[in-house]
Amino acid sequence: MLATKSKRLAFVAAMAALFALMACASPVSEPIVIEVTSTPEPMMPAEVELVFGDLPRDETFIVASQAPNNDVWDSFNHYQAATYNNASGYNQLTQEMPFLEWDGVIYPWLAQSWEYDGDGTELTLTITEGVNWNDGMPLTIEDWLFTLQYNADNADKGIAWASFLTDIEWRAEGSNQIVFTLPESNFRFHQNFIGHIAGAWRPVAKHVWEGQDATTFKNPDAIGSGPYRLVSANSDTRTVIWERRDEYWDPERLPAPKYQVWLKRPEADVAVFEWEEGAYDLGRIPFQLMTRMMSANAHIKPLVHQDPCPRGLIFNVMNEPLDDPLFRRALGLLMNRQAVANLANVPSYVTPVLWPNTGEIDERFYDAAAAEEFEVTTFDPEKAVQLLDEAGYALVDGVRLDKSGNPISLDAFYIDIGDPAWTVWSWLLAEQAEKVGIEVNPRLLDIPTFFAQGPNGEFDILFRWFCTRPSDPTAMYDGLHSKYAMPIGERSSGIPGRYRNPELDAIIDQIRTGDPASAATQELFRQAYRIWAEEQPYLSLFGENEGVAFNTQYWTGLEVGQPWVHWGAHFRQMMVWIVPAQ
Amino acid sequence: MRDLLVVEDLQQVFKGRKPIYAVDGVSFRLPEEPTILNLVGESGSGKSTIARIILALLRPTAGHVLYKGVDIFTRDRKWKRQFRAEAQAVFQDPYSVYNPVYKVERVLKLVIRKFGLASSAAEARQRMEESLRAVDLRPQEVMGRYPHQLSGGQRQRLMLARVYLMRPRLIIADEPVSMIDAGMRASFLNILLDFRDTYGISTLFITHDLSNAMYLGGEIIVLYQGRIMERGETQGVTKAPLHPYAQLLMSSVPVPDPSRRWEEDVTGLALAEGGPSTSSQRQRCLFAERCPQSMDVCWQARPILRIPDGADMAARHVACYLYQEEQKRG
Amino acid sequence: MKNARILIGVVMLAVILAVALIGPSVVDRVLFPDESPTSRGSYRPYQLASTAHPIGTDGDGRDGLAVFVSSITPSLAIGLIAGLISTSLGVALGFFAGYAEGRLDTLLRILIDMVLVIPTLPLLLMLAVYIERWDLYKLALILGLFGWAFVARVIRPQVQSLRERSYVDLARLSGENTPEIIFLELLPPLLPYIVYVLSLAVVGAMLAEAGLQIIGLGAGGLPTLGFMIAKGFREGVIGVGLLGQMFLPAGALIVVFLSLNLINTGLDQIFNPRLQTTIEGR
Amino acid sequence: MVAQETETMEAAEVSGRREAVHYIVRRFGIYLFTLWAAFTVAFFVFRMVPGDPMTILLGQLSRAEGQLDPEEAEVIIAHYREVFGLDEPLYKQYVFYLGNSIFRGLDFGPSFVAYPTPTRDLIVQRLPWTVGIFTTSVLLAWIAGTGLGAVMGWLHQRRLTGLAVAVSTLLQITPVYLVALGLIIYVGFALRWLPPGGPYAAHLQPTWNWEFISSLLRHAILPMLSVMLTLGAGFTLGMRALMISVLGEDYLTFAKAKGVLPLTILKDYALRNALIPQVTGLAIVLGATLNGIFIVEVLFQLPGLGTLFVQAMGLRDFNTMQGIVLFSIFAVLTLTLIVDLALPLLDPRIRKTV
Repeated sequence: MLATKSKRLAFVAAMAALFALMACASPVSEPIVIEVTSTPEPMMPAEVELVFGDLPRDETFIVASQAPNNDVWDSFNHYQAATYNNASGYNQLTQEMPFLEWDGVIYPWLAQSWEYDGDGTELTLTITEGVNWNDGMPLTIEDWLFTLQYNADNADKGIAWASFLTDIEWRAEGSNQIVFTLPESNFRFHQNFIGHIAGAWRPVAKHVWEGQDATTFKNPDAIGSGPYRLVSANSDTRTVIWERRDEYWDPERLPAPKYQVWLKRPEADVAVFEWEEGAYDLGRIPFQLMTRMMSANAHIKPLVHQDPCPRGLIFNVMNEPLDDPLFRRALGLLMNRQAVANLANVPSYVTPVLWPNTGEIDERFYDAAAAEEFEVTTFDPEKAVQLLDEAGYALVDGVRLDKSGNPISLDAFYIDIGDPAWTVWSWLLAEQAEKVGIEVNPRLLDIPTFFAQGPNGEFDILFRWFCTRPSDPTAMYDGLHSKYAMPIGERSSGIPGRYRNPELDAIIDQIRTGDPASAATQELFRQAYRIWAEEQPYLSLFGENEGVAFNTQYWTGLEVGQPWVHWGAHFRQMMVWIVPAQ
Repeated sequence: MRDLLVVEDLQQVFKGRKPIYAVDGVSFRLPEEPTILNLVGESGSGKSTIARIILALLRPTAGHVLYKGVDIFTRDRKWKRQFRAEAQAVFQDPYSVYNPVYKVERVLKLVIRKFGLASSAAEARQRMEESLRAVDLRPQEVMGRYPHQLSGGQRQRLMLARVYLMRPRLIIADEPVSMIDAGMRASFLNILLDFRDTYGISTLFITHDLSNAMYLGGEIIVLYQGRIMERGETQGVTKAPLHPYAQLLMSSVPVPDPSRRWEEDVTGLALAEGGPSTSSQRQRCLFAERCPQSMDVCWQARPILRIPDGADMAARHVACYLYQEEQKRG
Repeated sequence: MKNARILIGVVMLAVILAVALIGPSVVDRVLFPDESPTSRGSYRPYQLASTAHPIGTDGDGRDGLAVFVSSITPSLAIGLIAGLISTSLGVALGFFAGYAEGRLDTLLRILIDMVLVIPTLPLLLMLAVYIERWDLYKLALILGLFGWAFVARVIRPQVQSLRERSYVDLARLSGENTPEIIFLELLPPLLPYIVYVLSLAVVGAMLAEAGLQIIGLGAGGLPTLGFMIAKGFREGVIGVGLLGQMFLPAGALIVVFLSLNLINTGLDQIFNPRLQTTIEGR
Repeated sequence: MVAQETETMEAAEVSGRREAVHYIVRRFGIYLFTLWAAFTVAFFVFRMVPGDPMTILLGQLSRAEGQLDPEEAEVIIAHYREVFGLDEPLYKQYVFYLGNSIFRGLDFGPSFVAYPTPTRDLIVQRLPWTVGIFTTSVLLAWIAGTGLGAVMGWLHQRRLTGLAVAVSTLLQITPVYLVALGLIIYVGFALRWLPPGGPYAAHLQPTWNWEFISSLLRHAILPMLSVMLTLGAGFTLGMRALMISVLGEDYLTFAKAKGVLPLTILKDYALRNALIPQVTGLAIVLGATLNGIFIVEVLFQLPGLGTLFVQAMGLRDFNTMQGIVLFSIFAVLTLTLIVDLALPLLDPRIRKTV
């Protein structure tokens, strides 16, 4: 009995010790906290360590961002495709090339302008002088040349802005010009690294990146050119704090907030209460919640902008009967676009094109007559029935049969990002299709599956957003090129509907190298549009508005109607307008 | 003359981290004429294992069991069915022998159905009642009841009623009286004797309780750690045991009175799990370490079971060097 | 006391079942005689509670109450089908393992323990993604396939202890073959226990389904109570002020669980008071 | 029956030590085998999921960056496929992965959710959160539940106990995520007593000052409470049932009759006998609790393994997913092993039956 008792005691003690050990090992994790310690030479006196709570609220601009799952809070490497730098502020508070926006205006920044020679084989890029890095070091042509070489050297490592340098030569001209020599005439070369909506090519500091592995270097101090420097980053709370640097090279465009705090708020519900208390200044939040926030806090107002990426449907033309343009057009006629647009969080609109526009359709690339003739935005079930009957899709016992006599059944894939319009279209289509005897199965996929099945062509109908460059819808047609019509199961990097059309291929090949400003290229665009409208390999559904919440209690200056989208990398341009509320 | 049951060199080893020799080279036979054979031994001596093997519920590691000259583990289904009808059992625990969800008479109905003992429902009922009465049970008190509603003695006698109903040639009774009241024991044992005399049923009676064996008479086999130590007429063995182990057993039984219970493990030395676990370790007398008269030879080789030297006890066999003159001298 | 438990449980379950079965048609015919309240886009989304929409409308522009009442049946169906699948699998395997001897039994026991110990959530999440074209039955099947280990684990020792009883030997001596022994001798005494395990499995499956939905990786678009809760949480219905769309489905789930639990413990006390401890310890 | 039991006891006595060693070795063998099998299952099962990290990456890029040049996309994909070893045949990936996991200190490869941080570092960084909540809440729930259950079992005829049983039953059947949601909504939003999510206030840095610690504690209360309430209710009811059944045993009646003090009975007889099944119960709930804690983490936005797993799942980050699954299997298996090995110490009777 005694022996058992002592054994028992030993056991209890052992268990207690084990738990104690585990408990001790775990009070708080060691988060990734970056405290910037390296003080560059020409900087201001050593700062007191700042934490969010000590920051004066009226000098701090707080952005509640949302981020996808690969939100990285300790790596500021914009080369890495796997590193998403939008949530930390790194992409917004450091700078890029000259900027060409969707309204066609060039905003000079780190570079001033570019110029092609007469035959499009040489491009001269003029960079801005007197620029410095946010650690105080000067940004010179040496950095630009280093960056170009660095990109080229790492071309096989899958880093961004590398592949466009293949077969290209470059040289410096004086202290502010770089001349690129192209192997053949190309008036679109600059767009590969300058003309992005966001994420254009940007230089890296030679003294930071030299000798570093582009795939694993974390750029822990977030060195780049911009008006802010990194104070701290916390991976637990997903909070990054930035401080304005007053020795910034462009004092005219020095933003007003002394501090910026970027943090991730994954659950909108939680954020609502914090918003109401004035915890944030800018951020995306579902519109239905914004309404509530606005009634609780009068300072909050919505900034509504058009999302530059309209939404549409892709048909897989490898699957019968979607190979038939008439059938595709009939489906288009069954789609009540206006009803879908009305359901979106912020009232959205129906658009006959699938490229970014400023509300007005850019007539230079658009054929209104074709849109009219092929009814690219019309909801007309009766006309759809008529088309189906004419095309030979018989209705037997309320079920419509394809040409081999099988009942038609289509899978319609979509993802849910919390916006009703993204999910409801399929149900509305299914409802209408059922009335004409076609079975459409709406299927909600999780995002990874969606991205896997889409490019592999494993779908009948796919909902997607379509993004292309401003003032240049090339990509909308380029993706339809036959070279992207892979067999099903193989990944297609174009628009994954497996569409083939030699006539369109020929047009695309010409468009790809033509100057979009020239009349000849614009005529080609209109031809391409007509082919698209008649064939409808994908459908245009609607363009969406997006709302971000802006708290005017401490800061104002952001207005609806300003040319930038109020989130993401565009914030870089908007920042200069922000002024203190008092 | 053909024997009813022949057990030949039976061996049962349970494999495990430490092999257990439950039965180790046991041979015996039951003659054609009705007899009672007592299998006695302490717990762990392998007697229940032998019972399960003879009932074909357990396949032995080695050795044979021949029933009427046929190996009971034959593949012949028809023969096996016949064997089931002729060799039956009465188990130790009269409660767990009943499925608690069924009424008790199911044990009777089942055999009637399975072995086609009645051609009509009425006949079945009549035969059931008859068998109940044969074991001194009143049908109206038993039928339609659930097992927990009967007493231990009633339940055990119902088992006998089942046997009566089946009229087997052989009953293997594995500790049938160890869990019933002392008062009921004698009447239970009487029924077994009656079965032998009236219906010609042989009984293999397995017990750790010598007093039961004495009451029943017949032959006796004394088992120790899966081996036979001594064998002979019950009368003779119990009166004058030869093997030291048998002597130890007998000394603990005061009087041959079935109403008194032989205190279990009086020897206080019951060995579990069949003793030494390798066959080489078992090449000796397994009782040696407990034997007051052990000799060197006991530790060196296994004594064979044979008629003791210099004795005129013809029916007696014993596995002990004390009765083997040449060994004793050498 | 015992009967009171069962009574309360049965009444609660009956209420839920009534709402599930009659509710949709009542809502359709009485509240919305002219419309289809669960058709997406029927109304303006996120309307607050009003007489027209007693718990408001959801983000897809459907009537919340109509969505709620029509979500109960799929939830219950998933639980029941998955529970039946996992129970029958688990009972079969538990019997097999309990009846098998030696190595096979050891192997099965290791298998059961292994499956039991693998955190099911990640695997469920993964399967939730893997399955093409979700429907109720597939989800139920998947959940059922994950629940068997627990059932097998509790059934196996029961079978083992039963087969040690002499009545199994006696049945064999009485001429019963193995299937007869399993189905006539071993299964009947365990039936009340199996029913008990079944209801645990039903609750487990409903719980898992809702849990999957709530962390956002459930079966796409399947109209269950879990999906309603998950969708409400994601879209911030509490923030909007649509409390009913969160509390009604959550409450319904709890009521189902509670009623099954009450019936269970009640039945359990009647049939087998000794077994209770082994289960509740879980 | 009696004879059998005697056999068992005797056996345990005789073969004692060697038996124990055998048992431990055998149990450890099973443990290693299970670990390996789970590893293998996890590996192949995850690779069967549709979608691979690369296509997701491309999808994100094309959204964030506008149109992505198809040729550039190919280079990016090829590079990452190589980095993540996705271009190798499956069996090679398996061997490589197994080798790395064992011989290179649990090197699960790079993560994709936080590229280029290695998966191991990521798990190590998130682990304390999960382990912290897990151990603390399980332990507290077990202690509180056992204690409360013992009292409720002891006083099982009191009316107040009936109410407590009803409440516990309600809590026990309520899934942990509903309790969590309820707490978030009611305590977090409606009453606003405690923060409804996050590890600690966003403006703080982890330093050992009172402000930080109090913030940490305030944020920890709700998540831990939700686990403890459901788990603790289970333990309470289990312990109560055990107590009642133990109290009904003959020897307790005997002890009472002999005039042993009630408290002594509680302490020396009832508690001791009820504790063993209660410890076994603890081992059984470990796996399920881990599931629950993953969900709670997601709901409360705690930077633990559960949140990490959901993130990784969203990106098909195989390395991270496998790492987490392996870790949780390892943790649950190891804890079960410890309990299994320790139980015979508590009660020699179990030695034979396990």
